[in-house]
Amino acid sequence: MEWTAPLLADPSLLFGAALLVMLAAILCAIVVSRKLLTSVALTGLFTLVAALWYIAMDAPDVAFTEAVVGGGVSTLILLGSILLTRESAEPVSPSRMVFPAIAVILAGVAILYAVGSIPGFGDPASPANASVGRDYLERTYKEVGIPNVVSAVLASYRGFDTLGETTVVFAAAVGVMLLLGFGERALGDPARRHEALNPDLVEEIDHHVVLRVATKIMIPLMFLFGLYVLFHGEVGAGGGFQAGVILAIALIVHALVFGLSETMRAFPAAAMRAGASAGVLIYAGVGVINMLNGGAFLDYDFLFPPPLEQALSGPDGHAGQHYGIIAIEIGVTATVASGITAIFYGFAGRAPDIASRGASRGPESGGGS
Amino acid sequence: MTQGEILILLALGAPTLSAVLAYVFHRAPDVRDTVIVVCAIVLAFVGWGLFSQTSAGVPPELMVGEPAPGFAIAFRLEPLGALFAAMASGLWALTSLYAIGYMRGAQEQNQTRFYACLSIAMVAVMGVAMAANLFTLFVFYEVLSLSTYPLVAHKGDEASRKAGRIYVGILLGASVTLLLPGLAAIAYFAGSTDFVDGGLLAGTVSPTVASILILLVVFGAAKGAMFPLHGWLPSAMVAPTPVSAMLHAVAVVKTGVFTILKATTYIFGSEVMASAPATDWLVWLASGVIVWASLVAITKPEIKARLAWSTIAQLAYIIGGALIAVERAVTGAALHMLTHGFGKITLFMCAGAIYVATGLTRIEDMRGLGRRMPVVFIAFLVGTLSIMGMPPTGGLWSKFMLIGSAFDAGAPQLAWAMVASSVLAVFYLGPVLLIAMFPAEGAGPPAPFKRAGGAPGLAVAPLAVTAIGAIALFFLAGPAAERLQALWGSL
Amino acid sequence: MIGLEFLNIAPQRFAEQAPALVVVGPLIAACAAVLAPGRRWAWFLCVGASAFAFWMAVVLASEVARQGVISYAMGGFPAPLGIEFRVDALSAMFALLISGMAVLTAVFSGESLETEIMSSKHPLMQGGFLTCLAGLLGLVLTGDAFNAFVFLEISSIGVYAMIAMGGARDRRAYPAAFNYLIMGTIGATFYLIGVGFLYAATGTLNMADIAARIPTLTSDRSIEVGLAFILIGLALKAAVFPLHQWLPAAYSHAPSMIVVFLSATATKASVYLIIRYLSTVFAFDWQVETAFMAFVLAPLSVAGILICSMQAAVDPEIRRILAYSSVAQVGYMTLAIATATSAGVSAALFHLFNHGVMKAALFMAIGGAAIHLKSQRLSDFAGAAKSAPWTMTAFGIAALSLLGAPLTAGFLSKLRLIQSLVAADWGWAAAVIGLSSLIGVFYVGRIFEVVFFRSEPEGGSAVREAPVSILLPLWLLAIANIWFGIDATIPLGLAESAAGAVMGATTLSPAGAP
Amino acid sequence: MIDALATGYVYAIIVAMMMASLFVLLTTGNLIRKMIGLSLFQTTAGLFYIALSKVGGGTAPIIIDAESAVGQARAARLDPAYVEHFGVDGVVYGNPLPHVLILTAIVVGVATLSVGLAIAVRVREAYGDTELDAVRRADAAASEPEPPGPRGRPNA
Amino acid sequence: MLEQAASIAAFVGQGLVLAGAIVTIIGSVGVLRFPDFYTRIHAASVTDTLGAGLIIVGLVLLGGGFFVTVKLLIIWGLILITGPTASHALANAAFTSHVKPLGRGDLRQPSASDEG
Repeated sequence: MEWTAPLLADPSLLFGAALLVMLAAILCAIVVSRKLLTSVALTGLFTLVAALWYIAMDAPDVAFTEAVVGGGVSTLILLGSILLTRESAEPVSPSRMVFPAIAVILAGVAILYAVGSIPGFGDPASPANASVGRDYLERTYKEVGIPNVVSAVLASYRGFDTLGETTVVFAAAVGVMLLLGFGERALGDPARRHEALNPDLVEEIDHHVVLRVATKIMIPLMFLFGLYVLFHGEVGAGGGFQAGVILAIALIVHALVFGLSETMRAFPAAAMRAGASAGVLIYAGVGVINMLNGGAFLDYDFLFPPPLEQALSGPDGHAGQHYGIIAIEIGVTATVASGITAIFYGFAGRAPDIASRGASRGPESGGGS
Repeated sequence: MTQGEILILLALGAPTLSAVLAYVFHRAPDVRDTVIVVCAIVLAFVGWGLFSQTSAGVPPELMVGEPAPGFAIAFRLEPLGALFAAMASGLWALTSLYAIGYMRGAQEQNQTRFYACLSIAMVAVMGVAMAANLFTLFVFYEVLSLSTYPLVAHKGDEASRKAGRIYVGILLGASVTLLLPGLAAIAYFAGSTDFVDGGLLAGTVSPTVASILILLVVFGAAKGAMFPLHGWLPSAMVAPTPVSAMLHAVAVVKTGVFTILKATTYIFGSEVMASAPATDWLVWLASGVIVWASLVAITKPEIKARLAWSTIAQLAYIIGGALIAVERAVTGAALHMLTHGFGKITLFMCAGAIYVATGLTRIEDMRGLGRRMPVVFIAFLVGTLSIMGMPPTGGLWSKFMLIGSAFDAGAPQLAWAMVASSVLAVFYLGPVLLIAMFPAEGAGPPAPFKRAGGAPGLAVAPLAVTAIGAIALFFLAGPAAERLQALWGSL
Repeated sequence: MIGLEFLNIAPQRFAEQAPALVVVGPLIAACAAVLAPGRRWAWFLCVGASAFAFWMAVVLASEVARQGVISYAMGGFPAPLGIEFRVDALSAMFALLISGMAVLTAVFSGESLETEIMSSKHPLMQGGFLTCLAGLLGLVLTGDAFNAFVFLEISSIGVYAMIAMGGARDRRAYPAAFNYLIMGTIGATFYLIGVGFLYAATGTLNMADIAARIPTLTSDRSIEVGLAFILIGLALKAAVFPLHQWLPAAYSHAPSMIVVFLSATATKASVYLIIRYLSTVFAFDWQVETAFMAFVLAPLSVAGILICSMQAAVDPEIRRILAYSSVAQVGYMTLAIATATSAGVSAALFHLFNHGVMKAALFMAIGGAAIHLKSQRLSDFAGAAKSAPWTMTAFGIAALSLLGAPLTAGFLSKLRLIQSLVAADWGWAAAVIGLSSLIGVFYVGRIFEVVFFRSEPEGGSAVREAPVSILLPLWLLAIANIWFGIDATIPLGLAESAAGAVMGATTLSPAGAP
Repeated sequence: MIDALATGYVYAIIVAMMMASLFVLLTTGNLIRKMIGLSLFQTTAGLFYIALSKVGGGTAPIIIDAESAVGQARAARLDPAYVEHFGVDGVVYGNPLPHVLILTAIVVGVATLSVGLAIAVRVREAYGDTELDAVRRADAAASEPEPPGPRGRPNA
Repeated sequence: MLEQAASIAAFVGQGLVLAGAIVTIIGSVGVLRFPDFYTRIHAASVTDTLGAGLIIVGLVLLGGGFFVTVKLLIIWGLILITGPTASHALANAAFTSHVKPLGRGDLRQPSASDEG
């Protein structure tokens, strides 16, 4: 039976279509813009709209992540690196476009050719939606015992992927620490300590009273929210990853307003490095405990020795799964929060170096952040 | 462990030991040289032992291992290989003596590396001679190419490095592009690469396929210096003379033709060879090469270049005999390997002795030297006679058998080419003797010795021995050939 | 079967967990290495964890040999729901190769890092290395298409940064690493899109499950395109011509430790995935696929073999010569795979193993010799054999193996390759391999000539003998090159059983006359 | 094709965006812009996956207890056909699997982005620019004069 | 009685949401049409505070439920803190990088320099 999308019956589809068009328009603007700052701002916008679209597609977890990562961290790092490099890209000569254009068009046509055989958009009977995906929906409550299926799949069914994902963040943090250091340059020279992020901040610090007060109110709230997201992940959208990003952003905001060295005194780079690896250790450690108790790696049913598990969870509870998921989410949070902070330290700590080389930089741009 | 296995292990082990000990004693040249000579002499006895065992009807065998299924490293001596092994090991003993005299006389650098590589080359030659299948043969064939490269590039200057490049480029290039695919194809068609009496491929392949395989083998074994892959041989003459003498008169080039001979005899067999159209083309090519290389030799002013081109011609004899592949031709070819080996090594050693004594390489400069170096030039005369195929040298018999079998097999062009080449040999080797013995009136005094006392005794004695050997073959070759032929079927 | 069974002394309970432990061990060690108080500790951890992974790989391989395919359900959830580690002979072979190389690289890394990277960053380098090791091992063991993507990224992300660390000696490392990052990520994203199509068509991510569902589908279109995207993505990662441009630059400017490890393993792991998709997931019996093999993969391989060999023959920098040669050698493997015969795959795997052994030795020797030499130019290695005889002799042995000289591993693998191509009636391809070997003679000869026969420059060569901790793994590899050239039981056994596992039993024995 | 576009318009737009970002990535010579393109390319791949996961009339895959008031209200609002066919306790949920995958992919994306930008910063420090053309020019200029130190004879 | 209250609440809620939407649109138009940076910030912050505020209050009336109300109010509170702070930071940054506000006679001239 041919499936047709019930555009009118499901308003989210209509909403989604509108957002999609918006996304396409933003992308067109990115393609033609040459100012890097504009491109970055538009990219941030793109990811935020994409996050909205994810909500329309019933994927709040993804939307949450996309918003904090794409709209938050990515944009921030991009801005930081623009600050460290240059402001606008050089135009591309049309002759250089020929080959990429052909390649891109070929690939596009290939995909469209394939898309023709994919079941219609939104078809509940499509193979993608009807097979394993549905199994998760039916079995999660029985086997894992938490309502947020995405969290269950993420942390339990495909917990190994998530361990991998955490490791990727860890590896990226290690990579950035290798390449850009730990921001030690910001601490190294007391005379320039406050210039670390933005030279303007030092001379004009009095203008920022409002900012500092507001930030002082906000940062504890952000921490609190981060923890809420972490522990709320089982029942609603959220989880360790989003929580980690929020915590990291709280630190970054602190650094932006109070200066990198202040932040680094409270949260030293060495601690961030330790946190990043500790997170992965916690995650993998949970798996190892499962193995020691006789289960497979990351089989949280064996988080506790079988008798204890029975005692804790009663007839049909899932104590092992609950505690296991929380434990690994804490690990993810630790790695992500510390890892992203370490990455930020790396970028932010690089600024004096560039400045001291007398690299030519255009006038500071006012708006944007 | 049977006696044969011990002999095979000794044949490989003695030169290996020699290479290792050369490095161990590299600080004490006297000890090193003594050890090398001792090893060489041991090997000569082993070589003789192998030959006598084979001719007594108990061919030594040894299975080492099978690195890949169907490709075994195994050794087994049949008469042809035993003959080659005996010849190579015997001549090596003499060459190592000669090499010591030459290297010390010429004060060459890097002597330890030289001896070590020479010894490894000998390991390879023994391996080739004793190989029980084409795979083993190929393995040692390549080892030979690689181990002789440092010998060719020995001097380390631009000219010798360039020669080394050409050398290794052609030899390795041909073997990996032609011989290796040929080997794989043979293994694919026959299931193994063993040398089998009457031919491994007999009755399994069509003439077309056989032709392709024959072409792959004949040109792949570029050590046989078949046109157009002959270029390495003249250019390798930059190497020190013992190398030219041992390797480029005996070991390397003979390994090339030996490979072809073994392949035509034991892989293809006379029937396949006779049915394949490629045989005819190659016989024509060989005939052409015999005449052409002899003509080129006449134009060369340098004595070693002349000898090299002569070698190209002589190798074509053996290849021609191998291509005809009937019993008599193969025997003749095998015998020619032997007689040419003795003759040509004598000539090279003479050239080396002249170089050590006077520093001369061009023939026109050698006027009157015959009077001052009588032993050397008498030996040179013997070598010349052997190459021409004149009595009282063994060259007579081998040429005789080759020419005769060529006529029998319906390849008169090959026979006539051989005859012509014998005549041409007078023109390219004769002048050396003429100029040295009977210098033109008023040509000036002979060149002075560069080194007090002329060529060292260690460099002269071996060439005298090989010259005597070449004459002795006149008497021994006939019986030896008959014995070979008689044994042919019994194995 | 593999000759290393004597190492299989783990208790049964340990052996059951081996598939997870082989990945988790290095992963935990990576975190610990980053936390390590000093570079010595990090180095010990690195060696220890690699050795542990190797031990587990041996246990795994012998278990596979004993009982066939091992399936390990991560998290205790059965296959299509959870992530499955599916270990067959093919995976086991790669796990052995990767972890074995890791042990040698780890030993090598101690002294090598000393001269190349500031010492405060050693723990990070070791941590990154171990992460990469865990990623590669996971990549070859997993039976889940998406999990493979994650491992692809784990094994790459740290590596990009570590390649860029070569910039302290030569700033060209930075753009090289950047290029690699872009290409690698495009490759990974293509792979991701391809997996998306497979998922859209079949609704599952487990490779075996996908393979089981493909025959039941009515429309092939998204499978075709999915396959195309996966293969292009993996070809980018495996540096298959013409998608190889990132590799020479990345290999020639990275720190030695990274090059040694990557040259022996990284592109190989992607080749593994290519084989896995072509054989296990698509089972070689699919029209589009066979057309692809014969008309796309084979010509590209041939072009890659010839063009990159020639580039190697003219390049002035020694590491880039070897890097170009690596691309050519990948071409050999894909060419043999393109025959879609069991013999071809077996020959490709055999060559892959041997190539890992020889290239690691080559790069290791250069890394060891070049501790005191900042330059990469071939001409600066003039007469190196005199000043560093041990290092350069090992280098020479490995170079001979690369050339395919008899009595070395390279020879046997070339022989197998030619044999398998002849058996598949691809005589022309065998000729191509011969031709490229001929070019190989030139570029290896060039290196040889400079290293062994050119006199040292005025004032002596800057090349010095490598320290013992480098000579040890180096000579181990050099001896392995000879050993596997004489007795190839181990690699051949691995390759044959691996090919047998994905292709059915090998049909080619030399007696397999038509 | 027309049919395909009618139901697959979402895919068509996503594919176009995918290719547009790939185009940015391939054409530009600016490292930062390349990273922007790469990041967008990965995001659009995510859009593709999430489009696969949409179930018409569905809701987020967070299981609603059917007994609760919210659960009953939802079931009442839905088309009975869905409920009968695919409802889980009377509620249709989106497919959670692609969500999980893309969560992972987003994280991988930001990790790649940070490492790539870090390398770009180092390129800028080493070369003074982040345009690949400038980098190439600098490299060519550096390799043109013979490097100091001993050089072998001209050969090879 | 209760039903009536509910329907009134719903009516008022819808009205508030609509009003918020209108305010937001006006704000957006302002961002596009106002001549210089500082006036544009002003328009943008109207969107932030008033528009978002109206919508949230409207949603509180529409959504019912205790937890939803609390959450919405927290969100409003956050917007009330962050919105003005962000506007302030923008204006401050513009000021420190010497972006001059338009003077009395400048309105006629199009300004291209201050597109943020």
